[in-house]
Amino acid sequence: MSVGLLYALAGAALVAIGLAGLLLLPQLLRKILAFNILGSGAFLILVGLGQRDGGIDPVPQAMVLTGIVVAIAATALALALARQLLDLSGRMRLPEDGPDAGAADD
Amino acid sequence: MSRAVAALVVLLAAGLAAALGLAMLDLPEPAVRLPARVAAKLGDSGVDHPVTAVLLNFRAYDTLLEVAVLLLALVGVLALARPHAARAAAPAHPLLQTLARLVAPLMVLVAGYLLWIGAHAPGGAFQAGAVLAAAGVLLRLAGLLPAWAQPGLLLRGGLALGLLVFVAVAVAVLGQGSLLQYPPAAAGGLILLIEAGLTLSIGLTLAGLYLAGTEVEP
Amino acid sequence: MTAALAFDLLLVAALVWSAARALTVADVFRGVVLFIVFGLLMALAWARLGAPDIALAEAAIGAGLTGALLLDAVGHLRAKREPGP
Amino acid sequence: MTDFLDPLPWLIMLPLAWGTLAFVLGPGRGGRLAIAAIALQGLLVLQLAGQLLAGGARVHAVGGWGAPLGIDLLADGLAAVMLLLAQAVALPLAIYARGYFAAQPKGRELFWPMTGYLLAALNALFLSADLFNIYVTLELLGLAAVGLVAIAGGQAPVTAALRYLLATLLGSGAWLLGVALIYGSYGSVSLAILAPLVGADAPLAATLAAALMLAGLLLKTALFPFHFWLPPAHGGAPAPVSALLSALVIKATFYLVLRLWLELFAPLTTVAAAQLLGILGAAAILWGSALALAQTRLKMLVAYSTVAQVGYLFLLFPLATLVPPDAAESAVQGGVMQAVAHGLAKAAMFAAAGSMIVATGRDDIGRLGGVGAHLPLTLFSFGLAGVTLMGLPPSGGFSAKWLLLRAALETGQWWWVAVMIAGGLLTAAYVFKVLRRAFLPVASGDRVTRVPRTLEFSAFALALAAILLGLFGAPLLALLAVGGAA
Repeated sequence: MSVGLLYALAGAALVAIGLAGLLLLPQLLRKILAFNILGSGAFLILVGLGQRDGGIDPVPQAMVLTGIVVAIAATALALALARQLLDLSGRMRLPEDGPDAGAADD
Repeated sequence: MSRAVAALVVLLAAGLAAALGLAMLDLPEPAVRLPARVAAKLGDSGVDHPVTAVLLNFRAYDTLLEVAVLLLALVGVLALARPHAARAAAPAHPLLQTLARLVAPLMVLVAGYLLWIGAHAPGGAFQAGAVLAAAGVLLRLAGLLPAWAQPGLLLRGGLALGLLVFVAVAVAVLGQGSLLQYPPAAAGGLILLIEAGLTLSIGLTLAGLYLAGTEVEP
Repeated sequence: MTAALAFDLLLVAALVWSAARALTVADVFRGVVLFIVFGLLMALAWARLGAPDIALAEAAIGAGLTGALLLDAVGHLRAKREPGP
Repeated sequence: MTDFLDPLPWLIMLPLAWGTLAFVLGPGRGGRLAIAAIALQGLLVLQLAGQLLAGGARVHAVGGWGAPLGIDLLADGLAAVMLLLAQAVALPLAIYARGYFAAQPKGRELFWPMTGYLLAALNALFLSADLFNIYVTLELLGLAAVGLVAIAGGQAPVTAALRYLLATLLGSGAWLLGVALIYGSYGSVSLAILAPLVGADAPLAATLAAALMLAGLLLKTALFPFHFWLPPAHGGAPAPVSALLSALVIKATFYLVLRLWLELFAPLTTVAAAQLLGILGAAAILWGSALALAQTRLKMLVAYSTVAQVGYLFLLFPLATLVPPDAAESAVQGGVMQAVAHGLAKAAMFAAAGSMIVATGRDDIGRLGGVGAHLPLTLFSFGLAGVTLMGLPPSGGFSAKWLLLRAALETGQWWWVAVMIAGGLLTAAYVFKVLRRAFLPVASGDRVTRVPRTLEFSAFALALAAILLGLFGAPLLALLAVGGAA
């Protein structure tokens, strides 16, 4: 197995961890961590698969550099929103009930 | 969330991982080989580091949009930052202040080096900008820099400079070709110009994400 | 088994472990610290994949700046004293 | 093509530039600049449409490299129709927004930069022929939309924005994963390079990629049951933002579903998958309409109406997949027509709802009394938009549903007809619920104030356009036929 493929497989595991965390954890900071882990997994797959024959491929590497900057942009916005919610509601988590639940009133 | 739903989600995630793994172990030979094409055109790109060539020439359009994403995130963070008066810098340990005073100028030098070396070796505007931003965060932690929720005109100009230079170069070459099609002779210079603007703006923006975001306390 | 392969296997295991622990450890602060560790391990992984550009960016942005933002948010959260994961 | 005034790159660079300049100008500034620039973008799209009708689809190789090394922009009929819709909705809404934020200043500070980036992302997405580049446009679009939802502050909008952000990030994550698998399988992310490579014998990675990308897009398009994030986000944002989001942002991801389904992943599509999309669409129509009818807040009603109308878009898949070409063509035309008609009508409806809320000072359907007497043009616009959503002749909504109906009958899938009729009746019920209240006299203790004329006229222009679309839809369908799958 090449180094690239090994890290791509690790990326698959990270994607699964991130996905489960994003869907299951109620705390917003954890959700943000989970999103970053999911993203890192996808980046590993992108570069790892591209380099599975052992060579170096600058194209997915450049894409991941782009992706890292996009990820911090999203993270910063998410954190700013989460802090705002904390200041307004005293909690850093989303209300449990789905929006359809309170559809009739409010 | 109920236990059954949680179990279902875990199952879904595990299933995805398994499917990804299976798919990866059964891949065909790729029909297209981009590394060879990058190597073939590297001489025309204006730089000799392949990743920089992809980032600022072959796929420079991605990078342009990405810079917009970064600035947009700061705009979003600023929209959320309450216009409290900038919090007075918290008193920091004098040792930290001395350290910050010593290290910050050094970091600016490192950023300059990374920017310059990016044409030939690992490095470039994003890494250089990140180091600049780190200097800003350090100064902030040392209490030497105020938080800012409402940047003034000069600062807004600095934040926007990188993207504006990038867009200007992108459309300036439209007369002789496509968007972002640098004339081969000028490619190296144009890329350096764009990267210089980007380093400043990325440094300010990344620092701003921290400085504007960390200022909510009344 | 070569030393390089052993190192890669160890690094992969550490990556997966730190990611999982960052999400499951009881205290949010420790979760963030583990995430920063994860970011630094990612930087190592990029170096192993022959991607020094990404390694630099990951260390500076992925672990460094994201970490600073997260730690600041945890501080803010603690100031409001919300318990729990 | 060495034409300095080639519309393709300018359609993306202009909004990027004016969005950034609006930021530099400072909080609340840049409205007039935006309106002028969007008008210019509209002219560019018209020029592009003319070029396409005369000379067929066009490619612009960014950087001059060409795929697969570089990134290509592709303008075909489908892209041009979506571009046309985006500028046609954005221009009246920009005029509306200036008036709206003058009356309701909350959230005006950074509206223009974010709107600039939103439009740049839309235009870039419609023109992109590169899967990774589309990922970047999706992120630009998603963050701009989320930022706009949160722009006015307050607990409910911030909560809605966070929910929306997490959903849209998960959606782009799935897309990125798909891109990684595609690159691993074929070594390229260019649509033009990939199209001949993806066949019925595609590896598991490609099939998985298709499924992931589709799932991510459905989440972003808020197709039932992924609609949970939409009503609070679209219902809680300032009215011009709601209008932009409902009219355009969800259409962008629908556009990608359509493109992938008809082009790149066409060899992988199955009747079962198409039927599933149709069933989800049908569920969206019934569930969204029923919940719209149950709302007490006007903007939430309009938001749930969007959930329902998204459903109609997805009826095209069972009607266009593995059926005779005539029926497929009719179905795709119907779906695209629905996207355009709903875009115009929903923008009009949110704009009109915003005016009513400004005038009555509250977002409450029960307290709309007096709106009919004081804001007749606004209420008329709301009603006209309702006519389009119901699918009554001669509106664009009627043309869309007629085309879908024809495809359903030609392929013997009569059950979709039943869904469409039921949806139309429910739509009529919730539109009349609003109209009936608005025609009542002002309740004692309430008062209805005037709103700026620009608010009334911009909503009316949008509603009128949705009607005229039904009368003059033929040129649009001719444009749609240029060089594409439809």
